[in-house]
Amino acid sequence: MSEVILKCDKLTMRFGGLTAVRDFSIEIKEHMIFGLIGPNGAGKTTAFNMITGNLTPTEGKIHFYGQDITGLKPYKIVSLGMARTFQNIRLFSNLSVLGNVLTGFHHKLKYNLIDAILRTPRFYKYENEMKEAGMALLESVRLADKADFKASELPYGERRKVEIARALATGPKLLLLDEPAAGMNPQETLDLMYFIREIKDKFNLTVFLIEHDMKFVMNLCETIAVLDHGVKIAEGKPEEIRTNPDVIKAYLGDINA
Amino acid sequence: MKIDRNNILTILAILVFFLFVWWGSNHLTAYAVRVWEDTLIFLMLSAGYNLINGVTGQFSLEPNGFVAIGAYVTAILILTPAQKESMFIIEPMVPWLANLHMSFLPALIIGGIVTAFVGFLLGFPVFRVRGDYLAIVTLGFGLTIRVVSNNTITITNGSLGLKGLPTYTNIWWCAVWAVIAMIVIMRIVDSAFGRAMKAVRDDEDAAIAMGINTLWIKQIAFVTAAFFEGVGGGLLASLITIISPTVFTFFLTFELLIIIVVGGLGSMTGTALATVVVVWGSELLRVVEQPMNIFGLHIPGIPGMRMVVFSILLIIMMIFAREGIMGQKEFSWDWIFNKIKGKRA
Amino acid sequence: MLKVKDLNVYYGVIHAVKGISFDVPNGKIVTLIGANGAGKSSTLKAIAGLVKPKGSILFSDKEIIRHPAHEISKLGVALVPEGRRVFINLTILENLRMGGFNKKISELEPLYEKMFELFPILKERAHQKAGTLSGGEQQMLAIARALMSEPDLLMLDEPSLGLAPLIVSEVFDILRELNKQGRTILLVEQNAAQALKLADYGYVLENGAITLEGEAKGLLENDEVRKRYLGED
Amino acid sequence: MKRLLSSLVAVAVALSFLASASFAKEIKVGVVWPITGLVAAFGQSAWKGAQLAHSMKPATKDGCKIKLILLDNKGMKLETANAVSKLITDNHVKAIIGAITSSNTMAGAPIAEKNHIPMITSSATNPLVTKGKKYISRACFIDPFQGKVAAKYIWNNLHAKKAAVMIERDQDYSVGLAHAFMNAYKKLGGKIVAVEFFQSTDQDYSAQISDLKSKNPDVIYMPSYYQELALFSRQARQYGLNQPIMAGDGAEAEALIKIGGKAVNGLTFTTHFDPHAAATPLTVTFVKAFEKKYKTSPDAMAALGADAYFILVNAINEAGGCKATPKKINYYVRHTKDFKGVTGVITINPKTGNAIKSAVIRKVKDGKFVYVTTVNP
Amino acid sequence: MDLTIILQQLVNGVSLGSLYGLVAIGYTMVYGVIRLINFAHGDIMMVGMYFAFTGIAMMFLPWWAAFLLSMLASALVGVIVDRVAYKPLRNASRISALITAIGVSFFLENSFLVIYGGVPKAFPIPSVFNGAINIHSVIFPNIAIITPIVAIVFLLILLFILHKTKYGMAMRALSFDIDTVRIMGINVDLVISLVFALGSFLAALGGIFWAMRYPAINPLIGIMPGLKAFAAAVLGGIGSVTGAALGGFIIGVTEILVVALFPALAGYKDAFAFLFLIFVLLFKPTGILGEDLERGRF
Repeated sequence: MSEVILKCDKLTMRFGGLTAVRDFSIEIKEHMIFGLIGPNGAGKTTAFNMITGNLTPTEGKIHFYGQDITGLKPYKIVSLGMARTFQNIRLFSNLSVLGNVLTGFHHKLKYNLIDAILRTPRFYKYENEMKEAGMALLESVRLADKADFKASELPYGERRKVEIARALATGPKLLLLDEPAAGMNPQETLDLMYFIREIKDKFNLTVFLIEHDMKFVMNLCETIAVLDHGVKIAEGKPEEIRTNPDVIKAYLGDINA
Repeated sequence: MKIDRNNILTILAILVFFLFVWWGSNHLTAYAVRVWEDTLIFLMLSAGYNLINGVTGQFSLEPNGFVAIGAYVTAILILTPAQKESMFIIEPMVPWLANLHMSFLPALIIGGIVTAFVGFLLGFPVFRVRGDYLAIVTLGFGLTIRVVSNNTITITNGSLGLKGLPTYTNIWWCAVWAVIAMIVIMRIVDSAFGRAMKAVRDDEDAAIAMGINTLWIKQIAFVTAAFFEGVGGGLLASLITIISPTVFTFFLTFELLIIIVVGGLGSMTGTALATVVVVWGSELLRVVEQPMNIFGLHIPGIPGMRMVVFSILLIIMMIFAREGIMGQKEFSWDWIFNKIKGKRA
Repeated sequence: MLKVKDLNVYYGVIHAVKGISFDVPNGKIVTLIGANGAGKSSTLKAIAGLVKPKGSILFSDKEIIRHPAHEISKLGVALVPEGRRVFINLTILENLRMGGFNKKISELEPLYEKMFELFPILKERAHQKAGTLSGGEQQMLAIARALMSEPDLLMLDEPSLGLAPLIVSEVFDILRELNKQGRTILLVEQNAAQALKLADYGYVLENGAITLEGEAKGLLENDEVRKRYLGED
Repeated sequence: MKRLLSSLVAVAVALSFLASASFAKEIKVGVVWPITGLVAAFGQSAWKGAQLAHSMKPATKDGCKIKLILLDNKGMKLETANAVSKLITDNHVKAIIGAITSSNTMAGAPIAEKNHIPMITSSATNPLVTKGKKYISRACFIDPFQGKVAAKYIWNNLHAKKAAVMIERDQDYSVGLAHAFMNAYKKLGGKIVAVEFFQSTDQDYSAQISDLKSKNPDVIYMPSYYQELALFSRQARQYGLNQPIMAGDGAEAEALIKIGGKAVNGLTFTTHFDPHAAATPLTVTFVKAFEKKYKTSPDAMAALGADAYFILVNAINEAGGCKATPKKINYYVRHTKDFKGVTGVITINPKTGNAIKSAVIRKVKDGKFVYVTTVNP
Repeated sequence: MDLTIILQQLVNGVSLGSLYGLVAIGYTMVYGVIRLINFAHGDIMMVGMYFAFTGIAMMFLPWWAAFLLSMLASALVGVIVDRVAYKPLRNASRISALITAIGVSFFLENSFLVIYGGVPKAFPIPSVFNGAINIHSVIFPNIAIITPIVAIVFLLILLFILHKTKYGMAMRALSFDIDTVRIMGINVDLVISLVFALGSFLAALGGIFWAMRYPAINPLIGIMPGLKAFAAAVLGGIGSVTGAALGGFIIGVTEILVVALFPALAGYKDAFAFLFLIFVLLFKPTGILGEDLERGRF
């Protein structure tokens, strides 16, 4: 039914003598929510950084919509339609909420430096267009009333939403979320779950996320992969993962303990 | 440009400023005019410097190098071939430069463009490092420019320097260029490019993740700064009429650094205020070196005390008031009107 | 053992902890639970002396508020910081030595033995750099390091953070064991279920204030807690 | 912050009023010298000389008090220009003494020239300083003269046919003087067998020394400052390079002997005066007073600083004391004739503003500077 | 260029390099614990020179006593500088701290200018360090041979302190995390003071030997060697003491050898350290022995 949009083929990342990720292969199909779980230090974020171009894999290939993106600069990968958030929410703390979102439009900016300096009609036209689009985006994530707030003034949960909105502004087809529920209480986590589902439909997205919170992943993701010591030890539907003996041994333990 | 309240007010403010310049050039003492000339040139230099250091958050220490390049290029272009011939006593100047001669405005602009180009080339290696490393590498660049100007004798006349430059620079040249620099830089800051620069400052990795080509953004800031620092160098050269490798030392960079910190990193209007405070302040501090009588107590002048006091004031300021005058805030018409209406800024 | 009264922590204009009061009785495990940003970590840092709070903190009936952190440590309060913060550039043995910084040389040897007994994994790798340990092992080391000063009160900041569920239970087992040996523990956790199962008494923090407190068993049954912190409907 | 600054400014302004309040009948003379910065040593020395000269002659004949206002230029060009400007328009000085180095003087000169304020420099020896200027004069000789004196001395007295030159590449003083010397020496028929470069604060000269050894000159001319001269001499002797060394006025400092020790024995240099080979009666009284006040002999900078002052006071005298206008003062500065100053008999060329005066050759002998000869222009 | 000259130059380079190394150690240690480029460190060199000068030339102390006292007094100056100027800025942004450091540097330079005057002082060289020895017609100045030996001895002492004493261990731990060291019951301010004391002590030692190579001291003399020593510290990998020493040796030796082998480039000598540094940073941004102090960006 749907096309494979991200394909990782035997990705390996070594830092000096340390192998952080070994032979990591996955395929993500359009419109799915894919989860990657594993303890701290298992190599989840490293895998993420390879896909987004922050790290170049020592070995292996990454294909995005069939195009080889291995080793491309991160900002180029963004313009191809891939956006990410960070584990510890990295907003531009001195920009307003709207300003944060507007940075997401930068890679498709339609005026140049001369327009900005001379304040040409083109500058005003596109600057206004961007602001309207930014407001519309904030509207759709119900943050429009906070548009003028400094990002650092918002509470934690809303900052996470702003970060996601900012990523959406880049116009992604694939959204990568690095531990979106970290630091949230169960209530907020639940809200976030609905939120992710909502934007996925609204913006026609494919979502790839890393998470710790088992309940969150199990409820949200259609497919889950488990990483342990840099190696993928399992992949499958939530119920398969829950009962997979390897996963239980290496990661979950007795989940009801 | 759109005709709205803010733009009209800005134009009015600029007119008032030029009115002040006109009044000053006729009524102020030559010394005061002189210090205002310094102030305006320094405003241009520090506005550019703040763009790269404050707005884009790339802590660099290169301006003395850029100013030197601009000064040399402008000086070479405005000196007559005859002057150059009499000056280059060690080795003659390379012929294609020796015969080049032009008027001040094109010389300044070429000075700015050459500096901008050097900045552009320099940007590629230096922006591969961040933070303190960037500071030290750019500091090395300023030093390297001095060493190079000492050694490329057929271009710079080595340690003898270039002397007897025509004095074109006056308060009008300084004022017009300072206004141009402020307008250009503030417009860049208040555009998508400025937002991207601030994004790079706040979190470079996140900016990359937003699809921003951060090297490019840093280059825009760096090259713009270099252009204005080059032009400022040209203005300085014609103001002091003599340049040599020792003119543009690290102390110049340090003074600019103080200005942008006093004004508030990232705030252009703060920079403008701070330039006035620092340039005039350091002139006023001359007092501490004069012998003086306070309530009958005679204090002999202690040579060198000015710099001691200056450095102590700086340390005290960094400890107690390090946000500077404006912080990261910017003076703006909206801010004033909101203030009047009592709205949230 | 520890009596906190009307504790306030400010970061600039942000009021992170708003006048909370709680007790940690001798030999008990007390837990503070709450969401990110509720002020749990700030409370621990205030007790340890890493931030400058207002209010009163009595430790063994001695006022320790505004004491420098190293003085508080010498009085017998040890903190296992959030994210473990083991010295990755030092060996495991050196990490332990840092924990027992104010001990005499002669006192150290038996303490090392004790730690190796408690955490056998550390003994095997005593001379390796701590950076080579896995997350769970680093957590063990961080606890061992804190124990090296033989503290009367052991405080832990989110010991389960980022660990595999398997390792989390291991860590909590160790805490239970330590408590059995008589150690007083103040535990800050987001993992409310685990923490309440372990603790004797619990406090729920929300936006810098205590909204609920009670016997841990009682809190586990509390509807509000179940809904908000255990994620059960 | 803002309050701190504004109160600071207020205090500064109040103090400056206190400082500049004046009641007596006086004429103001500005002094712009480097008191801090890289060349502070010279400025401080010259200031000592000028202060002493002032105490010896604090007023003109008609009782008009001379008031010296010293501004520090930090050895920087921009600061020099500002200071000159401030002296002229804020302090209303009638004449200016300054600045030590040629390049700094040249940065201040256009402003004095524009405002028709006479400026007399004590020690800027570069020919360009006064070139084309009507209000700039100097109390010292110029580089080509000094270079010529050295060349003549080497050619006539040392009978050296082959000379090597050591140039301090980053000092315009050294580069300028070296070229003046080479031109004069070649004209006399001498041969330059080697030109070696080095830099200020270089610690090691072994590469240059080995090259000089292979070129085997009769004499080494090294127009540099005393630190480098002393260090070079030591290493040259250590490595067995024993040719005589000739230097310029930068050599003259006690530190040359302290650092150089035995190695600088025999080092010969051209300079402005010798405190113990009295050129004029003023030399004797000045040196005596200087030694009494500062417990050390005056160096050339101090003597020249004093001379600049004396020449100026003399001109003010002629120009009518307190009634003197800058224009008149300048006229008499430029028409200084056979003035018996500290450093010798000085005549200023009315057209160029350059001093015509004799140079002195001194050398180091047994750890002391001794007089060799005087060379008249 | 014959072999004896190369050998001579090599000894010279090693001697110069060991001075850079001594000064670089202070930069690297301070940077390691509080992430501050201590711009005033080069000026501590100058302070050391003037103290030693005062001891010998004005108080007529025996040279070894003057040297030792100078190093101790300079260590004290380093500690005071930290307590007064840097400590209040521990939690401030890096740029504030750096500007303060530049301010301290200007303060030291100008107050010594006011106290001692700008006229360079002739540094009295004790006779032990004077003279030269002649081995097979190759001449080695005594100072060029003594300097590296002294430098290595002090480096070994420092390494012993860092690796075998508990305060040394605390210093290494500090470079990782300040707050965690605090909760170990360690008086962090005391440890940082110790770092400044050690660094300043070595800088003064470097300064004294520098003054014996170039015995005309002025208040601005510390700037250039200070900058190069910092370049050496970065080159060796900031945070690493052995790296700093190694970086110093490399910069000193290449500086001298390049001048000796390519005299045409001699004029570019002062820029060389920085060009070298840029080159290294481009290919190994953490320096030769450095670890990535910014680790954990993602």
